[in-house]
Amino acid sequence: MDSGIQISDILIVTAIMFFIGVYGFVTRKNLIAVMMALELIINAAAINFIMINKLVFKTNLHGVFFGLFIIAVAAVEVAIGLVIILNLYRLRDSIDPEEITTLKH
Amino acid sequence: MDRLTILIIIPVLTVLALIFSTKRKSYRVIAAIGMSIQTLYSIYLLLEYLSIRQAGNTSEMVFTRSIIWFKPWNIRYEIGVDGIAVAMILLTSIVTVSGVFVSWRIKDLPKEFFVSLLVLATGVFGFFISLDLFTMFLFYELAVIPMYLLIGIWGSGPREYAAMKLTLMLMGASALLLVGILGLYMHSPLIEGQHTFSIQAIAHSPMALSDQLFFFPFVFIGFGVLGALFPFHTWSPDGHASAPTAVSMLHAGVLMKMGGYGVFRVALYLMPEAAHEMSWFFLILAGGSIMYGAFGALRQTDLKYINAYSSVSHLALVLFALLMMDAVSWTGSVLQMISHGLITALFFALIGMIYERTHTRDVTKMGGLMKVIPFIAMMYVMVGMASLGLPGMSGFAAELTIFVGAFQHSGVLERVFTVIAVLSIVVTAVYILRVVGKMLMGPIKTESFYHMDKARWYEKTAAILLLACILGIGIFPNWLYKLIRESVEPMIKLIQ
Amino acid sequence: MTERIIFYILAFIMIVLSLMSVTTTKIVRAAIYLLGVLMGTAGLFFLFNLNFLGAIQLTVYAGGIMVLIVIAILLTHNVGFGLPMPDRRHMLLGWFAAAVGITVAFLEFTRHIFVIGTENLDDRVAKIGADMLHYGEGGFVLPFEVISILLLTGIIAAIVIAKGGIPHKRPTPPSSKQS
Amino acid sequence: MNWSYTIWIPLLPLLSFVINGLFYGRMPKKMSGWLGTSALGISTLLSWVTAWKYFFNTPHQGPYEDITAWHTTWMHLTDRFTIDLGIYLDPISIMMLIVVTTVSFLVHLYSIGYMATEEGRNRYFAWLGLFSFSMLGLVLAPNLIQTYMFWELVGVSSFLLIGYYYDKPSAVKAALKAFIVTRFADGFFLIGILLYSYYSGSFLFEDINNIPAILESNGSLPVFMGLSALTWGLLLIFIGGAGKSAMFPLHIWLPDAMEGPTPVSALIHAATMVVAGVYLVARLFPAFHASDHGFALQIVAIVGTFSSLFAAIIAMTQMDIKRVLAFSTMSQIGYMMTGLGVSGIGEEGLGYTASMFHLFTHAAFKALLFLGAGALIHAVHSNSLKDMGSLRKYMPISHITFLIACLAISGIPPFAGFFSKDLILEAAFEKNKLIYAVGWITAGLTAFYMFRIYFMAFWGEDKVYAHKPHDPGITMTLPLIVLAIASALAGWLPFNEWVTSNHETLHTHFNIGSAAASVAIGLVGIIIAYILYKNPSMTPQKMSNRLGVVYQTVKNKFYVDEFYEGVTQQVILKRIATPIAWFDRHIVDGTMNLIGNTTVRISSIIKGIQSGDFQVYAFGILIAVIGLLVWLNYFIQ
Repeated sequence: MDSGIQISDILIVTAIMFFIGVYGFVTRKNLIAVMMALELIINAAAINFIMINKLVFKTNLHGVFFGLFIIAVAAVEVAIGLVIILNLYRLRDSIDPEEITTLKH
Repeated sequence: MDRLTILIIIPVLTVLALIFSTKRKSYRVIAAIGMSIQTLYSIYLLLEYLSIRQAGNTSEMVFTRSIIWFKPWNIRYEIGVDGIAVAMILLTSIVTVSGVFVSWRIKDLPKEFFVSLLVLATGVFGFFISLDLFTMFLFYELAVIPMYLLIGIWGSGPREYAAMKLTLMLMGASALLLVGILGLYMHSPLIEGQHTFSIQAIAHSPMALSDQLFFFPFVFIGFGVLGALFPFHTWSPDGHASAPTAVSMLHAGVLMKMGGYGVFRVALYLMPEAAHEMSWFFLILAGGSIMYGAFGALRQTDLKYINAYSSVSHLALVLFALLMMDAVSWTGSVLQMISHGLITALFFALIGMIYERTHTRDVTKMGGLMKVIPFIAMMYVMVGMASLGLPGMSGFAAELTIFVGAFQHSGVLERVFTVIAVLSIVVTAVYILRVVGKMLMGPIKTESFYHMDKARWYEKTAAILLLACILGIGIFPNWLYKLIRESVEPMIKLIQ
Repeated sequence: MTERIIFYILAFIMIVLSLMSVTTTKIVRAAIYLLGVLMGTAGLFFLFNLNFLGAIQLTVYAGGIMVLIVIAILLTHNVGFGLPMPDRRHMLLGWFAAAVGITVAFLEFTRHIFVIGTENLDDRVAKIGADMLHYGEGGFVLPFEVISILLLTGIIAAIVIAKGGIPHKRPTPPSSKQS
Repeated sequence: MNWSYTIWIPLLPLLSFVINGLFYGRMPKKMSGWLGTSALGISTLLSWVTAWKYFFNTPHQGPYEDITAWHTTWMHLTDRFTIDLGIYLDPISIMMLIVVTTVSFLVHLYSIGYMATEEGRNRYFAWLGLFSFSMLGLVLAPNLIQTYMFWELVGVSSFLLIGYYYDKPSAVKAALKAFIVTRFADGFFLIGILLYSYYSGSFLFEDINNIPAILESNGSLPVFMGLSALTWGLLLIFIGGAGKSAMFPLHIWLPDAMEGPTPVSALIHAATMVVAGVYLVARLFPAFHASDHGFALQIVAIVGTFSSLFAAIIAMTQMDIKRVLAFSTMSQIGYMMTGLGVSGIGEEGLGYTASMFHLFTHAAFKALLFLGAGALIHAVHSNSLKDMGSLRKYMPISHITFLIACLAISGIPPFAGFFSKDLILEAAFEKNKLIYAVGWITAGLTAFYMFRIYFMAFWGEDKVYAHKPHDPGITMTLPLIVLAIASALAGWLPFNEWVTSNHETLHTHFNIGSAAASVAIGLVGIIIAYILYKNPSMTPQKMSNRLGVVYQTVKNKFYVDEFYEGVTQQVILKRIATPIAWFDRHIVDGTMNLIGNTTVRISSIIKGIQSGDFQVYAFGILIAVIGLLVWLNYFIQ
């Protein structure tokens, strides 16, 4: 199948997605929104794995499997992350990342 | 149990006894007893040493013992003494015991105070008996750490600042020192495939000149900071001013001598060629700060500051004499360390006593103390005279030896700074007498001064003990001179 | 050619939606935009005949994860909650960093010459399934097991964390205290 | 012959010091004085015995021998530099022994009466003992270091005694001044000793005075500004001597030292300590004489002559009786220095003998003057001549003894001063006419100012006294009488047989012309004083008004004190010490603090990075990753 779509086109698109996600990750003032930005990043990475497998290295299915695993891990991550956020919310009434600065201690 | 380890064990046992005792009144008694035993033991050690020498033992160090305690780096608990170390040990024990007496009436946390004081003393004793660079360094650090607590907790004035400054500067110095010591270690001769920290071993096969030139400044400045080498002396006025009396005594009396002793035993002895090569620079620093310290003292009004600057001046004289690198000067330098140790300890003790009564250390606010506290005032006059080098007191014997030794060098630089050093005694006289005139003589300025306690027995004990030593050395200096000289001789022979 | 056009359209939609997702001030809208991105991704997979992956993407991501997120939003916010805008300095810095990153990536991807494999990729679902459970060469049974365990522990952890919270509130530590 | 008993001569006063010092406050008040007096009495006795044995009872041909009576090693620095403590007997040390012990004994005795009402008598007698010990140690020293040691000790005892009334600010100031000025000179003294001994290789006087041997062992000596190192050493040593002997320009402490109790002034600042400088030059006389053809000796002569004239001029204007005497002391010591300065060795050593002779007679009559002045002060409770007058009516013994002393110092035969002063002038006449002329004028001035105070105190108008003045008790009058006898008769001693530069008898010829000249000018001085001060008149007042500025300058001691004050206050304290203190606090310490503060500041900046905000961390990671990417791609080959 020769669709004419270049691998570099896909990679550029995912790179843009990735960095938009990064932007969201560092600027959002809400933990859930941060989480969503994180999903963007993960998603972009997963697309890269799969597409490179599909278009460039065609001997086996490693990229696809990685994509699958990423999706699975992302699910776990979101589940646990959200639970943590909920707990935080219960404890502190806030999910502003700027107020969660316990890390510096 | 060998003879020297007892010197460490006695203070440690005293500390343990202090920790387990519960009665408030008994702390000082325990400390005093422990340190008195230590003093007596030091005297015994001196006699033992003399008798061994009398018997014809001419080895450089006696009572040696070497136990390895860290195999991979060949670090040893290597101990031994020569005449210089014996003299320093005696000085330390005398200053410590009088320090304990001076702190007889300490109010806050007496137990912790005496524990810290004795830990400090332990470090000093360990330092003077060590022959292994690393062990020596370890004891040095052991002495510096309690100093921080002692000043920070029991001090006066801006004590946190002073304690911090003192500790940080000394720690910075010990960082330099560590570099130097490791350098010495890395270039030390291989014994059975291992480098060594042993001073004796390194001294007998010193490293190449180029390496010496690199490591000498580290060690010299590292110890020099402790010996108040210009421009690293500024911890001393602030530190002394804030420290409690006994700590000032120990610090100026003993701890600062560790700097001189270290310069002498490590920097100059182990790296003599570099010392010859670079002595001109340090000579200018030390020689200049003799006058500098004296003039600095001239303008101070706080008794402790005056004394601290005077210490800067006198210790610069020690370093100056050490840099002359000959037997007479070195002996004079050690004599000066001992003499200054006693004198300055007595000074600080008296300042503490005066401060307790007048609640000020400002010279300009006092006057006529001779009338109300004649004992303390007369003691102050005497020790002042000792400090300005009055014959019959230890200061004169030491300074004269240094001057005679230094004058045998005919180089222009040495000449000039020797002359400056001699003239510094004039300035010394001025600042000492200024205090005597303002504080002790003249009319009584404040009404409350009329009602002052006379000196108490423990204060008298401390002061008389120290003054007796000062006078003893001043009137009969020859035995001490001989004791030191005999130990300096082989060192000088080795490095030339 | 059509595929290319479709790809570009998809790509455009994905980029725009992700952009809107990180900039919108309404959190629910952000979620919806994200959903769009994820579905676009699934579309991409379908475009390349990766039907199984597309399906997984739709079910797990667009379905499961998004539902979780929406529920979390519902639990923590009232609907219509306005997200605070990031302050200007952060925004500029963020954009700048993102732009630099995109530029670097762009230069890199256009410069690099990809060596395209010539053989055909066997990407049948059956093959994926077989490889997944295969323990010989090219088999992924071990990572599969690991992921399974991870999922299990994740679920248990989620339950424990969600349930074990202590009801009483800790006073917030004073934020002014240094170190 | 066994001389070792001489060790007790200095030790007895030391014992008195130690006992008085240790049992300060516990001893009965009266005991301390008698203890000191008896200790000194025994010492005096021993000294006289020693002198008798040395000069009359030792069989000797030719010169008197130098005897080291006792010595011990104090410090064995090197084999070359061994510092001994010892007792060295030769004619001048024995002469000084006599002077010191006798005057000290008499002053002790006198003090029992004089200090009878003082509270701190124990302290006073302790310090007097310390001083006597130190002074004896000084005169008996066999080497320069011992000289220096005891030199310092006499300085300290002088300091303590001047500051005896320590609650009086002026006394404290005077004590400090005395100590610091002499200490300043001693700094040079010590450098001189070190410099000289570096070449001589020994501290012993025998080696130091042996210039040919030094020259031989050193080859060529370094020359600096045309003078050899030895001469420089001697000049530096002379600075020390000039400091202690209050020679111009280091004399400023002596007048102020009169704040001390009067017997102390008699002992320390008239008879013994202040002549230590003269004694030192005499000790090193062969060295002074031989080095660079006696250049240093010329300096001694010039300084001595100038000081004697300078002091005599000031003495004429002072109103404080003790200050007049102080300047007179300075002037007379200037004479002694002149005598040494113009002297040669051997048969030309007239000046040396004359100088020592004058030292001896001066000790007698100046101690007498001070003790007499003490009696006056004791009687009228004031130092000022304005408060005295017609005292001859009340105090006959004091009057007669004082008159004898005045005649002695004015050089009127047959009193002691005539012989010694005349010898000095004679020696100067042979050597240098200008020095002779100055000395001759000074002799006239001396007579004038001495009789000025004599007439003002004992004649003049009758003042109204609160308490009727009277002669003091026996302990005070006895020393006066003894000293008066000495002042009257000491001139007849055959000094030229005993104390000479080469220890052999010097043949002197009595020069009638010179003697007549000096007696004449002395009489002129006395007559002028008689005219001006015998009867109360306004003439002196008018004369001083006429002189105006000149008079004021002289009265203010040529503003030398003000000059020193300016130098120490303005230059040393303000221009040197203050900037150094400032520099230390602000630059040196400031640098240290700056290092500390910079560390803290940097750490607080770094601390800000670890804000705990994970987004910031993420941003950091992002930057790092991008940076890494760029670096790997574009900067690594």
